[in-house]
Parts: sequence; C-alpha cells; structure tokens
Amino acid sequence: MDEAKPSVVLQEVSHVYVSGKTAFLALERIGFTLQAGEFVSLVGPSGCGKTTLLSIVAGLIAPTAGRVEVGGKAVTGPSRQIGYMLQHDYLFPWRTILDNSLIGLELHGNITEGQRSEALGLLAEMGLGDVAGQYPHQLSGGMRQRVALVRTLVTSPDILLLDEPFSALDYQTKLQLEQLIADTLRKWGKSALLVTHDISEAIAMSDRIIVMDRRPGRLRRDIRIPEEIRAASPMKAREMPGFHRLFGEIWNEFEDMEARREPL
Amino acid sequence: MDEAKPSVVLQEVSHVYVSGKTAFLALERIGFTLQAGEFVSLVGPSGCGKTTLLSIVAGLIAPTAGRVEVGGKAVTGPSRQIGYMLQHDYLFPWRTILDNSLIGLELHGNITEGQRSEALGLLAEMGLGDVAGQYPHQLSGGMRQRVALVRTLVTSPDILLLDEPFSALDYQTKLQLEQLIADTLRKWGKSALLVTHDISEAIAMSDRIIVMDRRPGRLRRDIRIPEEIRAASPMKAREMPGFHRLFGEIWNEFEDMEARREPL
Amino acid sequence: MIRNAGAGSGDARPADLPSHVLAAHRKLLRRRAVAVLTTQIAILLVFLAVWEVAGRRQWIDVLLFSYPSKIARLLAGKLADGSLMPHVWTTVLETGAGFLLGTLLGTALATLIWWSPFLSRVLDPYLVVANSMPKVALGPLFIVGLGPNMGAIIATTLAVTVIITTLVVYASFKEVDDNYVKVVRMFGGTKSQSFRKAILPASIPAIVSTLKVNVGLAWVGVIVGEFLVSKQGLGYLIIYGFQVFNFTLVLGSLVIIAIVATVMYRVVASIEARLNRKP
Amino acid sequence: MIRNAGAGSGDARPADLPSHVLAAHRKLLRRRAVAVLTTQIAILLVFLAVWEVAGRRQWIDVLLFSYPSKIARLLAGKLADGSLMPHVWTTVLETGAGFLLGTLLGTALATLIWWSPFLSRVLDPYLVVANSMPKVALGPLFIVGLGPNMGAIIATTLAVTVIITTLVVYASFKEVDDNYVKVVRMFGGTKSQSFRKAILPASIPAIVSTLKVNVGLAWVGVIVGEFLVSKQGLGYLIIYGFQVFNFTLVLGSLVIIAIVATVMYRVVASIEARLNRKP
Amino acid sequence: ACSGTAADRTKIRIGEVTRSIFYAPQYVAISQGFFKDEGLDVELTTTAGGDKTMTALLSGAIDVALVGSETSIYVNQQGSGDPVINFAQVTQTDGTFLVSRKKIDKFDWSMLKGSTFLGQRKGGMPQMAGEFTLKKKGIDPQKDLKLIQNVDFANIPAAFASGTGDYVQMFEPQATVIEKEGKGFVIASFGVESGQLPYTVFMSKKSFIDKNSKSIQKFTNAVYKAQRWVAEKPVDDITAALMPFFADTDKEIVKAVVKRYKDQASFATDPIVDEKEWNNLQDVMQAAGELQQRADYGKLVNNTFAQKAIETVKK
Ligand SMILES: Nc1ncnc2c1ncn2[C@@H]1O[C@H](COP(=O)(O)OP(=O)(O)OP(=O)(O)O)[C@@H](O)[C@H]1O
Ligand SMILES: Nc1ncnc2c1ncn2[C@@H]1O[C@H](COP(=O)(O)OP(=O)(O)OP(=O)(O)O)[C@@H](O)[C@H]1O
Ligand SMILES: [Mg+2]
Ligand SMILES: [Mg+2]
Repeated sequence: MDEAKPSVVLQEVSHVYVSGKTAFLALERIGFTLQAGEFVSLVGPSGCGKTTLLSIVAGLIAPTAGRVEVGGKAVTGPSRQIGYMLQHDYLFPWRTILDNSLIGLELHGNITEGQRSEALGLLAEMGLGDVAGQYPHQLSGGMRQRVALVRTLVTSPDILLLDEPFSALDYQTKLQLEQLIADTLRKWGKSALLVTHDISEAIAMSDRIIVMDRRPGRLRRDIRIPEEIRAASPMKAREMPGFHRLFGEIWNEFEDMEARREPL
Repeated sequence: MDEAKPSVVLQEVSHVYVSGKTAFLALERIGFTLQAGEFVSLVGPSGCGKTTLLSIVAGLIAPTAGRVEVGGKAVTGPSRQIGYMLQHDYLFPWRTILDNSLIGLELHGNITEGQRSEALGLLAEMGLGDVAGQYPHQLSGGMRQRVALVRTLVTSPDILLLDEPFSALDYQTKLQLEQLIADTLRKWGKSALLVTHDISEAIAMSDRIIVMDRRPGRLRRDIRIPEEIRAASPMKAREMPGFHRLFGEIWNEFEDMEARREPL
Repeated sequence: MIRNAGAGSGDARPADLPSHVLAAHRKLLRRRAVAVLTTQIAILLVFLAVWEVAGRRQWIDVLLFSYPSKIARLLAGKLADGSLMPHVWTTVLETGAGFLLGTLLGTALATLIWWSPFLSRVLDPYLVVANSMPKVALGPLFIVGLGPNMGAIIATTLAVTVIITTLVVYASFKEVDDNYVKVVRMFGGTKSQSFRKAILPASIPAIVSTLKVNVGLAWVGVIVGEFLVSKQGLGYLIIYGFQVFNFTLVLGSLVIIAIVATVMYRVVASIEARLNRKP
Repeated sequence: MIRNAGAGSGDARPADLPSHVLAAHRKLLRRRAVAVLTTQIAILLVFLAVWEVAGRRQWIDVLLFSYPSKIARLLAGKLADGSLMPHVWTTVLETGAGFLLGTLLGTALATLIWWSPFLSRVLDPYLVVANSMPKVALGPLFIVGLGPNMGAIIATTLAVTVIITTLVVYASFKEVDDNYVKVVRMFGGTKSQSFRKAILPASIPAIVSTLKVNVGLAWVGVIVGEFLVSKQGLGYLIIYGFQVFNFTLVLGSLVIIAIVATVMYRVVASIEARLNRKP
Repeated sequence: ACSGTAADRTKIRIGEVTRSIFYAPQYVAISQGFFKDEGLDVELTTTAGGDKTMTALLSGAIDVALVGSETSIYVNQQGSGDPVINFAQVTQTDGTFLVSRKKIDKFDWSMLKGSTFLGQRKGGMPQMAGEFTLKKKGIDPQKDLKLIQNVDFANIPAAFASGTGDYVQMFEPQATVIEKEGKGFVIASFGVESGQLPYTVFMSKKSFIDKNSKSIQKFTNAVYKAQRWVAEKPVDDITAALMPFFADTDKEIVKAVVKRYKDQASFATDPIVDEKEWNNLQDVMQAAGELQQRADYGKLVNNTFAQKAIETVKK
C-alpha cells in the first residue's frame, strides 16, 4: 500500500434537501473513515441517502452540517483525487464513445497519445472496442454504463466513488469488471467507496461494508470482512466458507429495517 | 386463466439499425410465442438486443423483417393491451410523482376517482406514498424506477413488457415487488416478458426463460421451468431443489458465449 | 460546489436541522431578491442622474438628447392636459393585440410544422427569407390589404413577431428529448397527445422566453406600423416629434414605451415564476 | 411507429440485410430530399406565375405591385449597366458584418449573464425593455455616435439582432440538463470548462436556429439603417424607389434581398447539417 | 474660378433631406461641375427626413444641410447655442399638388367641401402649406372635409391608389405618375396657392460658417451658378443634367416634373432668403399651430454670401 495515498474522513455529516416549502433530512450524523487503500461498500434500502453521501464526498454538494476531509484537507469542491461514477451515465450525446471516455482527461489538460490508447484499451477490455467511434444513443443501457465506468477509470483517481456501477450488466460481465476493478485498486493501492444493491458483490469486493438505514439516512452497521474473503478474488470469494454467514447477517439487517416500515 | 387474453407471436423477426453510413444487424430471425398468461424471461449478455426486441413487441419500432402478432393481429404500433416499462425511467420532470403515475390513464381517457386512489394505493404499496406530491428530481434512482413501474401497472395492460425493472432496487424491495407482480399477473391471467440480468430472478418468476446470444442477437435456448418452481412464490422458488441446477445450466450458456468472445 | 443555505448551522440538533435550513434558505432567497431589485433601481437612478447632469452641463447636445427632468416636465404637462393618455392607450391596445396574436399565431405555425416534418423542411427557407424582408418596405401591402388603419398596424406587428416566434418555438420543440414522446406513444398516445402531453409542456420554458422576445418585438412592430399609418399613438408622437424637431417629445415617448414594456415584462416574468414554482 | 427504411425487404437473407437496409435507407433519404426541393421550387414557380398573371391581367394594381417579368427586366437592365452590383455589395457587406457581429456579441452577452446569475437577474428586465425600443427612433443616436455612414448602419443592425440573440441563446443555455455540468464539475472542471464542454455544445442546435433568426434580423437591421442614412445599398434603393414612386424598383430590391438571404440561409443550413451529421 | 486637383479641393459634406427633382439646382451644380469649378469637393448623402438631416448637421456629421427652413426654426424654438443659419435658398414654393380621383374640368376649391382629403402628415411643411392654402380658400380643414392625415409620406400614393380619399395632396413625381397611369388628375398646385416661401434652403451651423466662410462663399457661388443655369436652360437640358441622379425614373416623367416646377417658378433664381418670404413661412407655421415664438429673421438668415455671389458671378 502506498503511504502517500489520501484517506477520507467524515464527521457528523448531515444533509437537508430544501425545495420550495419543504426540507427533508436525507442524512443524519454520518461519520466514518475510508482508509487509504481500503475498499468499502455502502448498502442500504433504496432512498436511504447513498447517492447523497457519495455526492458529498465527491464535493458536488456541500453537507448541511458536519465535515468531510480527504487526505487531511477539508473538501470544498470536486478534486482530481476523486473519481465519481454517477448512478446514471449522463454521457454527452454530442461526443463519440471514445471522446466521452476522454472527457475527464481533457478537463485535466492535454491528452497524450498514450492516454488515448490507454482509453481505447480500456474500452476494448470492457467489450466496447468496436463502438468507440459511435454515439451514446447507438448503445444499449449496459454498454453506456460501461462507458461511464471507463470515463471514471481513465483519469486514475486515488479514490473511486462508484454508484451502482454494474446494475445494468449481465452476471458474467459484472464478475469480470469486479475483477478488473479489484485488481486495479489493489495494484495501485487506491481506495474505493462502492454503492451496490448486490450483497454478494459487496462482500466479495470489500474490506468493510457499511449498512445504512433510512428516514433519516443513518449508519446502522459497519461490518469488517474476514481476511480470507478479502484475499480471494471477487469470483472466488463467493465460494468461501464464511461468505454465506456474512450474507445472512447483512440480509437480516435489511429484514429488520423492513420490519420497522409500513407495509410495502 | 382468461381465454380472451391475447398471446404474442414473433416470426422470423430481424432488425437492422441504420445511422449515417453504417447499418447494424441487432436481431436475426427471432421467433417465439408468448402464450396468454405466460411469464417469459429474456436473458442475455449486455447489448444482445433485448431492449430492441421489447420495443418491437411494443410496436415502438417496426422490425426490418419478420412479423409480430398480438392476439392474432399484426402489430402496427403501440396498443393499450401492452404495457411497456422502459429500461430508463423517463419520468416527466414537470409532473408530480402522482401525475407521472397517471399519465397512461390520462392518455387513455378521463381518470376516475377510483383510478386515482388505485394509483395512490400502488405508490404506497411500493413505499412511495409520502412522495406522491413531489417531483422526479427529488427522488433517488430506485424510487424513480418504482414510479415508472407504477406508471406501467396502473393501466392494467394484458401483456407486460418489463426491461430490467428492479435493477436499481435493494434485495428486499426487489423480492417484494417480484411477489407483487407475480401475484397480480397470476390473478388476472396476464402475460409478461421480463428482461433481467439476474438469473435467479428469471428462474424464480418465469414459466420459460429465453437465452439470447449476441452479435447478432439470436435465440440460443428456450428453457422451460419445472412445474414445482413455477408454482412457488418468487421468494420460495429460490430455495427449491431444482433451482441450482437450472441456475448452473443458464450460467453455462453465458460462459459458452463468453468463451467465444474476444478477451474482455 | 452547491453551497447549501444552512451550511454552518452545524451546531443545531439534527432533528431541528430541516426547519433551521428551511428558514435560512428562505432568508437567502429573500435577501437575493432584495439585492437584485436594489441593484436594478440603482442602475436606473445612476443612469438618470448621469443623463441629467450631462444634459444640464451641456456635455451632450440637449437639443438631441434632452435630459430627464425636461422630459418629465413635458410628460407631466401632457398628462395634466389629458393629451397623453389617448396616445398611450392606442399604442398599448395595439401592442397587446399584436403581442398576443403574434405569440399565438407563431406557436400555432410552429405546431403545424412540427406536425409535418415534410412541411417543416419545405417551409424552412421560406420562413427565413420572409423574416429578412424589411417590414417597412411592405407598408404598401398592408395599406392596400387592410386600409390605412389599425389593421395595417397590427399586420405590421405580426409581420415582425410571427416568423421569429415560429422559428424559435419550433427549434425548442425539436430540442425536446425524444424519449418523452416515446413514453406517450408507449401508452398508445396519439400524435396530438404526444404534442400536448410531452412536447408542449417540455417547451414551456422556451416559449416563455419567446414571450420576452415578443414583448420587445410587438412594440417595435407597433411603432413601425404607426410610422406607416396613424393619427394617434406613441409611434405617431415619435414621428411628430421628429417632424417638429422636438426630441424631448421623442424621448418622452420612448420613456413611456419603456415603462409600459416594463409592466408587460413583469407580467411575463410572473407567468415564468408561476411555471417554475416547481423546481 | 418508426417505419424502418427496409421494412418489407423481408425476403432478403439476414446476412445481407444490413447492406440492403442501408441502400434502401439512402434511397429514401435521397427521395425525400428531392421531394422537398421539388415542392419548394413548385411553390416558388406557382407564386411567380400567379403574380405574373395577376399583374398582366390587372387583377392587382401594377403600379403598386408590379409583376415578375417587369421586375426581372428592370434588374437585368441594371445588372447590365453595372449600376446594380455596387448597391448589392454594399448591403451584403453590411449584412454579413451585422450578422456575424450580432451573433457573436449576442452569444457573448448570453455567456456573460450565464456566468453570473445575479447579473442575469439584474439585466433581464433591461434587456427586454431595451429590445422593445423601436430601432428607427434610435436613428439619431447612431448618427450622432457614429456619423451618417456604414458605422451607423451596422450599429442599427446590432441594435436589432444583439438583444434577441442574447435572450434566445441564454434561454437555451438555461435549458441544458444540469447533469452534464455535474459531469464536468465531477472531474474538477472549472466554470469556464463547464461552459465550453457542456453548456455550449449542448446549445449548438439552439444557437444554429438563432442563426436562422439572425439572417432575417440582420437584413431588417441593415435596411432600416440604410433608411436612416446611406448613399448606396438596397435599402437606399428601396427608399429611393418610394421617393420616385417606382415600386418595381422597391420590389426588385426586395427580390435581391430574398435571393441573397436564401444564399445565407443555405450556408446556415449546411452548418446545421454538418453539426447534425452525428445522429 | 479656378479648378485644382482633387487633393487641394476643400471637402464639403452635404446631407439632403430626400432625393427629389424638386432640388434640381443642387444636382445641376454637381453634374455641371459648378462646385468643382469653385474648388469644392462635394459629398452628397441622403439623410432621409428633416430630423435625421438636422441631427447629422448638429452633430457635425455633415457640413451643410439641404432641408426645409422650418427645421431651423424648430431648432431655434428648442433653444440652441449654435443656431442653424439659412444661407442659400434652393426652392421658393411648396412642392405638392392637389390630385383628384375624378377628372374635373372646371375646378373650384369649394368643391373640396364634404370630400375625403388624403393629406400629408402633421408637423411637416407640406401639411402646413396645405392647410394654409385650404384656409386661404375658405375651407376649414377640420370641419368642412374628412381629413385623413395618418399615412406616412412614402405610402400616400399606395393609399390613394388603393382607393383612399377623393383628393390627395401629393409630391412629385408621384403626382405625374398617378396622372400618367390615369389614376388621378393634377388639378391645382399648393406651391402656386401658398405663395413664396423659403421652402428648401442650404443651411449650416453658425460656428461652421464662421470658421469656413471662404468655403461657404464658394458653395453659394456654385449654387447661384446652377440657379442661373436652371433658369436659362430649356427643360430638356435640365432633365439631362438630372438623369444621373434619377437613374430609375422614366425620363419623360423627370421632364414633366421639371417643366411643372419650372413653370410655376418653384426653383429660386437666386440664393437670397427674402424677409417677406421668411415671414410668410412663419405665418404658415403659426396658422398650423406649430410656432410658439416667431424667429428673428436676422438671427437665422445670413444673406451676405448670397449677395456676394450675385455680385461675383455676374461679373
Ligand atoms: N434534489 C433533491 N431534493 C429533494 N430530495 C432529494 C433530492 N435528492 C434526493 N432526495 C431525497 O433524499 C433521499 C436520499 O436520496 P438518495 O438519492 O441519496 O438515495 P439512494 O440511497 O441513492 O437511493 P437509491 O438506492 O434508490 O439510488 C431520498 O428520499 C430522496 O427522495
Ligand atoms: N438507435 C440505435 N442505433 C444504432 N444501434 C443501436 C441503437 N440501439 C441499439 N443499438 C445497438 O443494438 C444492439 C442491441 O441493443 P439493445 O439496447 O437492444 O441491447 P440490450 O440487450 O438491451 O442490452 P443491455 O442489456 O445492455 O440493455 C447494441 O449493440 C446496440 O449498440
Ligand atoms: Mg442512489
Ligand atoms: Mg437494454
């Protein structure tokens, strides 16, 4: 692990959405630390504030209260250290797939030939090699999602924030991309915060899983993944002995939250 | 099962996308029948043409070749018999959640007070009761997806086309909605064509699973689900003895397709 | 970074946060509205003051540019003897009619060519070219067609507003995300429903901004029309002012136009605010 | 239902389908383009024919409305003796300059007020009201400011085009999906980058349609400017035509304006086509 | 007179209020080279309308204006530190004509009573001269006839041709064209009826005249030469001299108009602005209600250049 990499610290973060005459408490006193090189998954029921939390860490929205630090410095806006893959792709319809992938680099300065071929390589690795010259509207939902992932990865940020990056992908592709991400992060000692609805995916990829509760969004559990599962590849991890126990544990958390709720 | 309900028949359906100087064969000679009251899942790698196929059945795009019939009549455009839930929600930003849910009914004629409260009930059942008066941009990704589902369900179509309807939902919510849909369909004897990336979901909900291949999109397998799994509820089905064998079988289909492909 | 209104109220108890934030947010909105209004008024006052001083000290040619207090005196005098309001009413009436008709006809025409892509492609060059015809040169057409009366004035106004409205509104129709139309069609919606339920509501902001453009164009059209033919109205006052080389009268008429145009702007802006109440 | 070009080629072998469909699609596009052009030309010819017949048979007042062949003769004569082109060139030059400057300045101003929402709120009423000032009444201002020369004419053109461009382009900036800006900011993009990489490219279609509006407005502005002050140009020919009661000359000048405006339209349309090559 | 190269000629910028055959002497002075002979390089711009012409003059965009002398009175009426001085008269009568829709053999002004009269717009010299004449003929323009005054100068022929009005007050060459087309008949001249007026005059700012008195003198000389030329030459020659300025007008029409104006002595024969004419103008304006205070002849008129021109040129 590289010692120079930054960590993310959240202290007592709360967020209120205001619109018109109403104010809605989306997050309440969230506090946790994402160590440098750590992979943390964020799970919780739909609408519990996961996307909001990621946007706050990314510096896209300022929290109503509390403090967010990246590498010891307070976050005041987006920075190059952080790569954020939004829940929806928002590819630019007027750019080709390749140009969409390069937008981050373009915003950071001039694009070298090396970076260009790196992006092309990444696209090819994700099975998009032959659509690099096409436009977003010509792609299927899952293909667009992968382009958004490439767009985030090519800027090689130190901290990756991923909001349901594999939700539109088939099982095989998803496993391969999990593997790809895990390898990349491990190799360069980068950290990641992953939002997912797939508990297996969370267990298989993470060092820690944070379970969030809803109304208002709060931390419910912070679960450390045993070393043997962490060491295994995402694909292998799913077959480890402790995997099912963990799955059940998290499952029960959801069941409990569910039970508290009005009948769905 | 109601004998008056229509069935869907596809014969030798092919589709080519044209844009500018290129033409792309997305579907090649697809043929199958969705019996009245049947639940069929469509699985296949990302980009294999599932959405295209649904759009053709819905009458939104005309196939380049081949024939689609609903209830014995050739499809020439969208009809009220069919309810199609798009892969992306496309809620109208200028309408409240309730009004978004009612758009289908509104297009069919005047909305009765009964339909209105039915829609409100459905929203509440999906955990959206308290956001009925809000606007789409105030909702989380998963909440929006559920609104799109409500919008499709309230028109009570005979045939449901669902394009990854639960992809942004957490496990619990997803299971509950699966149950809701399954119950509704069974109760009224309606049919459904479901696109999903979740093989378990496909097995748990369907009478048949169609596996599609990619480049070009073709039918690969048509797998009938054993009676005992079909009879069980989606939640129970996942624990049935034959479930894992079926999962493995479909999994292998994907592995085979994967193997044929350039390295990802 | 979107600075949230309540950032800084970190020591409030989380349970109280929403109401705190809401109050802070409202305060911010109010303060912003006040700042905008203050600045607008300040700009106006500074402009008037500079003009007044420049006029009184003869830095500008008073004969050509007059100055505010002189204009005010003239207008006050005409207001007192009742000779001003008939002119104002005539023009306001014509402008109102031209504005409404122009916006409606333009939007209707835009709807028509949206309806038929073929028609839109056929008419496109004709619209652009028709729009480039100098309306003043078309005077005889209107006079012969409608006689030298208010009809000719409103026709001139329409000539000025309709085509621009059509082009701008049609462009905004085309900009609407196809997927909204897809949703309507998915439910078996007709073409007319696609238009009413998706295209039109999605274009409302664009149409409202066209209204702002039209407020201006309607005035220009009416004044040009009154140049061509009129015995009453602000445009008439302007040419009369020119005839007798009374630029104070000309500028006074322009001031009244500005005042009434501001009122019209306020109406349009409040429509806009009402439509945007949502987000 | 989107009818695909190749629907009906159901008996082609699937492997050949793409090339079949592509060929059919191209043929369809070509056929459509031909149909549009044919209709446009037909409309023009019918219009000219009706005008000609109406003129020759005295259904319309020839003194006021002339007829095509008479206009053509006049123009041909003036073309032959070389007295026409200087007027045309003067006006085309002025129009070109006014068009480009107006579009650039308007877009720049729209950019500025996009940059500062405060400024935009402050200036909004001023823009609308300024736009409602009749440009003809401002003539003396330009003459004093710039002298009775091309400067005053171009200033008039700008007065006509700039504010409308600003309002329309700014409205289109505001229409851009916030999420595109979010993407840019996410990568640490600056405000200026948000503008250049998201807002501007997303508004290109709207800006191009503003170009179409401006083709027309630039002409109107130049002609109005030439009405105010000129010794050469098509606007000069028009007032001169009015002065000497030679409406054939007036209409001839309008015809030339229409022709050059058509050429300008073609240029803008080809820019549009190039930008739309994508989807 | 001497003629130098273009380089050492003095440049004078003229703004004319409109392009009209009525201003024949001006065009003659240009086309016959009288300005050039005086060593002046004249640049002529049409600044359409009295307001624009006067604005251009006041703001120094032009040096000399050819415009109705009522504008100089209006400017004076508004109070000006640098008055506009009339120094060379070009036309001495009103230039409009009474045109009737029907052919009238024995016209009498009282026939206008009860008719619809399409007049010129309020505030302008043609309207004032028109109403002055009507009143002189015992007709109250407000009561005795239906007066239409709402049509722009340039559109009056169109309005008349499309059926508005029994009678119309019209400029040349519209009147001649209308007559030629058989759409109306010229039955009287307002120029003849309203008497002599300083109708169109070359004027300049006092400050300019003070600084450039030599050039103004040369200018006036040229104008006087042209006036003599117009007075002496036959209509055909004058028409030929005008044609370069009226390329798009039928030569026959120009000729007819020149003849009409020449016959009724509309063209001034010398540049002097008579005091009697001046007062007549102010009477007309006063009758129209446009004059608040009469303007001092001595303040706004400077005949010294005209007188000197007559002396020099005669020699
Ligand atoms: N712009 C907004 N204005 C008002 N409320 C909002 C806004 N954005 C989100 N919310 C509310 O905040 C809550 C949390 O939203 P968020 O998008 O963070 O949820 P999430 O955990 O990402 O959900 P999902 O899994 O469905 O994507 C939701 O209840 C939502 O309604
Ligand atoms: N409008 C279009 N123009 C050109 N090509 C298109 C268009 N829409 C889809 N395609 C292509 O057709 C193929 C099938 O697309 P489709 O959206 O049907 O896939 P899908 O099976 O739904 O994929 P996913 O699971 O990722 O949503 C893809 O390769 C895509 O690139
Ligand atoms: Mg989310
Ligand atoms: Mg799809």
